[in-house]
Amino acid sequence: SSSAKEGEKPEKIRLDYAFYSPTSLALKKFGWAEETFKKEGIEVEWIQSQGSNKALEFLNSDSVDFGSTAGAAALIAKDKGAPIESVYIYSQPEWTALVAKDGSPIKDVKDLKGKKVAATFGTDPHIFLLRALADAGLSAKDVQIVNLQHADGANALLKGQVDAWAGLDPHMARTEVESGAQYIYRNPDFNTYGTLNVRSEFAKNHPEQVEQVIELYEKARKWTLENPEEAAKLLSEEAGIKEDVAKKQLERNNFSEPVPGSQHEKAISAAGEVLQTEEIVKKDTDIKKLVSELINPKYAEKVIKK
Amino acid sequence: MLNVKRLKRMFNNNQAGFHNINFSVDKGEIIGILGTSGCGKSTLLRVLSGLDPYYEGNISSSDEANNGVGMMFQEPRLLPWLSVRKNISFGLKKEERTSTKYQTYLDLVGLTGFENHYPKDLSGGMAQRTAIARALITEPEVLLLDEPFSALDAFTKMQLQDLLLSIWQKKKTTMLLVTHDIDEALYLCDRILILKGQPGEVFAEVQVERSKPRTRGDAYLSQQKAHILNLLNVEQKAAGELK
Amino acid sequence: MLNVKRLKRMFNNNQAGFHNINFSVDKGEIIGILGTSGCGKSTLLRVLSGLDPYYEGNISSSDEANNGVGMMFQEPRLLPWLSVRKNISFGLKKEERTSTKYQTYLDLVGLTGFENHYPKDLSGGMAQRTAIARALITEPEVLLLDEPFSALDAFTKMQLQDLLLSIWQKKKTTMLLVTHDIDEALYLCDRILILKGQPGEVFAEVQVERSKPRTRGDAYLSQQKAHILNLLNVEQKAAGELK
Amino acid sequence: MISETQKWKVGQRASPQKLSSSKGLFRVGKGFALGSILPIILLIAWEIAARVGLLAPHLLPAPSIILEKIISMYRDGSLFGHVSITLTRVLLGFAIGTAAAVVIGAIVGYAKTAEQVLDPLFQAFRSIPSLAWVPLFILWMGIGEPSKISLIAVGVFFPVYLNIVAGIQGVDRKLIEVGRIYQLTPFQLTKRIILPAALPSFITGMRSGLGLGWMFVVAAELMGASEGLGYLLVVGQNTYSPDTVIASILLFAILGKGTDALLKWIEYRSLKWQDSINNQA
Amino acid sequence: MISETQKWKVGQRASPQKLSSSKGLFRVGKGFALGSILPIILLIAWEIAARVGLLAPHLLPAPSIILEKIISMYRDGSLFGHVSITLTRVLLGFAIGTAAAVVIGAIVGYAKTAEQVLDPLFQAFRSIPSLAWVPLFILWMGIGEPSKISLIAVGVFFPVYLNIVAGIQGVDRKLIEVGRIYQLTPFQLTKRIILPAALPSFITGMRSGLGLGWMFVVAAELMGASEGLGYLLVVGQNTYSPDTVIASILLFAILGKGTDALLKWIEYRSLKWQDSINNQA
Ligand SMILES: Nc1ncnc2c1ncn2[C@@H]1O[C@H](COP(=O)(O)OP(=O)(O)OP(=O)(O)O)[C@@H](O)[C@H]1O
Ligand SMILES: Nc1ncnc2c1ncn2[C@@H]1O[C@H](COP(=O)(O)OP(=O)(O)OP(=O)(O)O)[C@@H](O)[C@H]1O
Ligand SMILES: [Mg+2]
Ligand SMILES: [Mg+2]
Repeated sequence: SSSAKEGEKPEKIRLDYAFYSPTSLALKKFGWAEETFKKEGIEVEWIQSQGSNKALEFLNSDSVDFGSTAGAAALIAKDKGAPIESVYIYSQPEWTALVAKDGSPIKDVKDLKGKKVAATFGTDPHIFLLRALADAGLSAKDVQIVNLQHADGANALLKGQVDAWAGLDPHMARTEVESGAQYIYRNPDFNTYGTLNVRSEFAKNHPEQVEQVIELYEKARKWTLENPEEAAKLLSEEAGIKEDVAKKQLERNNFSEPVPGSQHEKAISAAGEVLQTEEIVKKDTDIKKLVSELINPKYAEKVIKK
Repeated sequence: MLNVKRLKRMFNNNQAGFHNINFSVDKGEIIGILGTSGCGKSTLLRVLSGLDPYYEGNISSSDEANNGVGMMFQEPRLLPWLSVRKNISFGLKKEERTSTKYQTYLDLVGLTGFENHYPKDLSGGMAQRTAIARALITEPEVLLLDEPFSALDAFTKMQLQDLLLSIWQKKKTTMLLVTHDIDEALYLCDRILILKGQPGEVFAEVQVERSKPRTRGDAYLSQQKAHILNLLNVEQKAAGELK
Repeated sequence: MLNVKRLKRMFNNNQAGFHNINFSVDKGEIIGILGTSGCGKSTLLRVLSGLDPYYEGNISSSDEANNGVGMMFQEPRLLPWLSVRKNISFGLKKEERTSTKYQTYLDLVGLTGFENHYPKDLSGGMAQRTAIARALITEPEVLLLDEPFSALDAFTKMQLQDLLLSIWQKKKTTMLLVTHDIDEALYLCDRILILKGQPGEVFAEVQVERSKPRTRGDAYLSQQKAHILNLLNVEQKAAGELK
Repeated sequence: MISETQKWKVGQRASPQKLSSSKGLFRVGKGFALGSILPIILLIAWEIAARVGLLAPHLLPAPSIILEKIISMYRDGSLFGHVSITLTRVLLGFAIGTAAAVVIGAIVGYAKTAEQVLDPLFQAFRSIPSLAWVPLFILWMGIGEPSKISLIAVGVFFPVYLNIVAGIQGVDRKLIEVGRIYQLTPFQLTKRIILPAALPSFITGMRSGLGLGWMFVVAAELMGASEGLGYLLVVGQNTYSPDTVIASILLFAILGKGTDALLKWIEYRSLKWQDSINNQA
Repeated sequence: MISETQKWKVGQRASPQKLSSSKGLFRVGKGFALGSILPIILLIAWEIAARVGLLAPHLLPAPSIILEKIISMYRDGSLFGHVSITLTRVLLGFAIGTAAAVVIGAIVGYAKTAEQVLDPLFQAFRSIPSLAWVPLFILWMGIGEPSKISLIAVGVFFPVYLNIVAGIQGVDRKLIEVGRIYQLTPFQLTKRIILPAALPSFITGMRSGLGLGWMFVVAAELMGASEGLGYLLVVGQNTYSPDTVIASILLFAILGKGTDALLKWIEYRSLKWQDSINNQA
């Protein structure tokens, strides 16, 4: 499949789907991809990604052709040499925020000074925390960041093991709905978008198919926008979460800007700078250049203008 | 001292073991047990020692054996992770175990110099002698011995038979001695039970009316030997020759 | 057939084992090996069988033993996970192992009916007899026997000695027989090597000039027995008594 | 304390014990009942704690809720899918891992040089965590079934290997010599003496390995699975549904116990010859 | 094939072997050299493959790059921190897990009823993956050191327990009877006969358990660690730094091998009495 030469059709296209990308769920559910590609004699394979890290692992090892990740995750991987490009924005999610327990004295980012905050290193919530701290004039050294997996972070917060948590949906939506956790700080702009990435080799060999996939994603995006109720139901069924949680999660997704553009570049660059100070992105990396290498709006522009 | 009535212990559908065993033992007596291979001698000792509780019948004993019952198994059963010294001292109290009490018995069984060997580096006879020393060192009031000298050469065997006798003279230890060596039984025992059959039964009891220590090869003993060989079903011819 | 020169195998700093052993064995001869406990008899058999390659000196043999060398160890060494039947058949070729060839030898050693027992359920003598059957069933041309009858009663022992003789008469098997029973050595062997000391050496060689089968307790044999007891250092007194 | 049966005194000797004739099914039933006591007590305590409110339901839901979850999975048919695919993966991985461990373990246990060359490497690999293998396996074998099963096989391999080598090296020299006398080839010797003698250790290794197989399944199903108990566990954690997480843990425990019981039964059957306390007449 | 030494024919008998006097250090050196062959070959092959471009550096960097990474960690002092904290956790967890396994294993192995009551539960727990324990341990014990060490202890417990129970149940009845004759109490019997006899199996269990301890450390360090090899591995995976990931895997392998070598040495020392092929004069 992937070894097919330039210009030739691939035998098979491998797409990922993920609970954090509702459009991918719709696309998979309705079988539009199969429909489109069957006509051309191309097989479609769906593989589930449990998180950005898994999607990137699959992309890296040539196990999928398209993978859905957070923008910052793709940037970190690109910095380490992953041969990928982001060709489409599946949503601007507000999937992360700073959360404290119900009734906690912490009301503001400034109150976090000297406190324990749970976050998963290298992920969007972690970046969000760092940017929120910087915004409030604090640095990572002013708080104690406890590295916990997303679900464990939620538990640790509720058990009072940590004072605050850089949360992620759907955990965050659920803690909000079920145990009345409070938000300390929200800022959709500090989230780094959900990007659809393609392996550079695949894009180079099969530009047409990349466009076709983007077209399909567009179709799914429109359906999601038009049918929010059904989309929530779909998410709740697929991921096995409650419908009100799913609804909350969907509400926080902005599906309006699918073509990678300057606002995306800016958000991802800002994340990159924070990551660089934390030495997660190499010190000598030119962030601007890296971001422009990563983000390739060419295909989406062509499809969506059309 | 010990009274056994209608004792029975059988294995696989009563095809092996022993049954209908009755005898009694007085304090200080040495009882020999002779019998064909597989007739239940070792099993009998296991039942008497309390290791095998699945018997039927009655065992009553009138005297308490304070130092418990000493037993020497048919195999040496040395603990492979202990040196000869520690194997010999095994049954002693904690304090004595580190003392040099073992030395006396080590010398008596002729293993001087081998105290630090592990069982795997011993010859068959040496292992058996270690087991003898282990059984004797606790000075039990009752000794159950299962073919204790079977792996020893004639010379060593006689020495250890005399060792046993000298211990008996000092302590009046009650002993039950299973053996295949008729000479040995006649030299050591006051009474000899002869078992036979599968399952085994007491087939005859031979009294040895000579006070100990006896002279080996005494005419009376030779006569008894012929009698026993006879009882054991050894053909007349062979018995005659052996006398 | 076999020639042994200056054979030596020593353990822990030459304190145990044997050295300076010279002898030769002709085809069809039965050689007895007598000696005090721990003088190296078992080790000698191990070296001759090829199990112990750490010897010094020279072993040369002129004839090839096609069926290999049969060995019976001092302990039964039954494989605990095999029944008596499978233990007996162990040395046979694959095809024969499932045949009923074992039955003959099972009967010969008197274990009829016990073919399905596991070794843990056998008495000491029964285990030894199983081992004898296992050694004999392959009909080797050379048999090394290490105290093969030590755990057997007088009657069974005589039967099995005669079994060994009948096999020898049929096949002229060459045998090396380690034993502690002087009567047994005199009844079966053409020549008896007497080992002594620690480390052991050949101390004497006794020729038994009577053709087999012999009569047990024959005057000549009794005389030889006295001689051997003498050599073995058993005090005059005991030797006299035993005669 | 002096054991009663050891004294030769009237009345102190334990009266003779009859061999109970009611063995078989009754004893199995009794064992099963005894074995269920503790789990049942734990479940009841847990249920009560949850009902009373000692345990927050969003952290540790009551067993009844877990059971509901499992039943609902059974109803919609997904339970069978998860269980069967995971069971298949574990069993395949177990078979492959055990087979490899037997062959390599026999060689390493028997040949000193092989041990010196191979063993250090295996011992080093043995402590690499399952999660660390995941990216390597994806790299080498992709994300299909083969890489999942291989990863499980790796987990199974090490304990089986370790136990088989130890078992072989602990085989009584006396028994090996019996084989040498009968001129067995190294292969025959291994098959007819060494492996049977090492069997107890081998079976323990298999049981240990099976346990690890169940553990490695989670890592294996991180490699692009969309069904299976490990997948369920991870999805439950990712979607923050403790009932799914605990249901999958419970299923792991039940399946693990079930497969282990099978091995234990085989152990019992094939070690009847052992002269041990368990095999008394 | 008939073994040469078995034939009685001139020239076919193996000539006598001298006991090599140059034992000790020389032999250890030789063993070490042999054991290094395979790892060195693998490293060289890997380096070449990376240099030639067979392996993409963002997936599997060359060993030299990993080495550089480790050296740089050594230079900035973080290496010592990671290694020492993880080593401490593993050793503490190992000690606790082993101690618990010895006590419980001895009881379960010896008393039939205890086995029937306790064993099924343990066997069920045994197959619960390390990752599944994480949320439960956070719930019970928080995210401090105690919960990390306990989790490691759980991992160590099961193989040690399994092996000790199997070892005890396989002890030769003949030896136990020797203890019974000397009227040992159950405790003395366990201490003086059963445990020494089960020692080979016990040590194998410890080695297996130590391996699991190293594996469980990753799960343990998911519980809010900020240092340690498991932390390094997970952070490396989250930040897509294959050099960090592989450096931590390498360190796992080296430390795992090192601690195992220690146990192997203890095994060798304490099993000298075994009459096995390895202990030939
Ligand atoms: N592997 C070994 N390591 C050290 N010493 C050993 C070893 N094997 C045997 N020995 C020693 O060699 C000597 C001879 O042993 P061997 O078994 O040959 O005696 P034996 O003549 O057969 O005695 P027995 O009649 O008691 O069986 C003994 O002192 C024994 O301790
Ligand atoms: N645990 C057991 N299960 C089944 N049968 C057994 C068991 N123990 C002993 N037997 C059988 O009981 C019989 C008597 O055995 P025992 O060991 O008492 O014989 P013995 O008189 O000591 O014989 P030997 O002189 O050969 O040692 C034998 O036939 C044996 O097979
Ligand atoms: Mg007996
Ligand atoms: Mg010997």
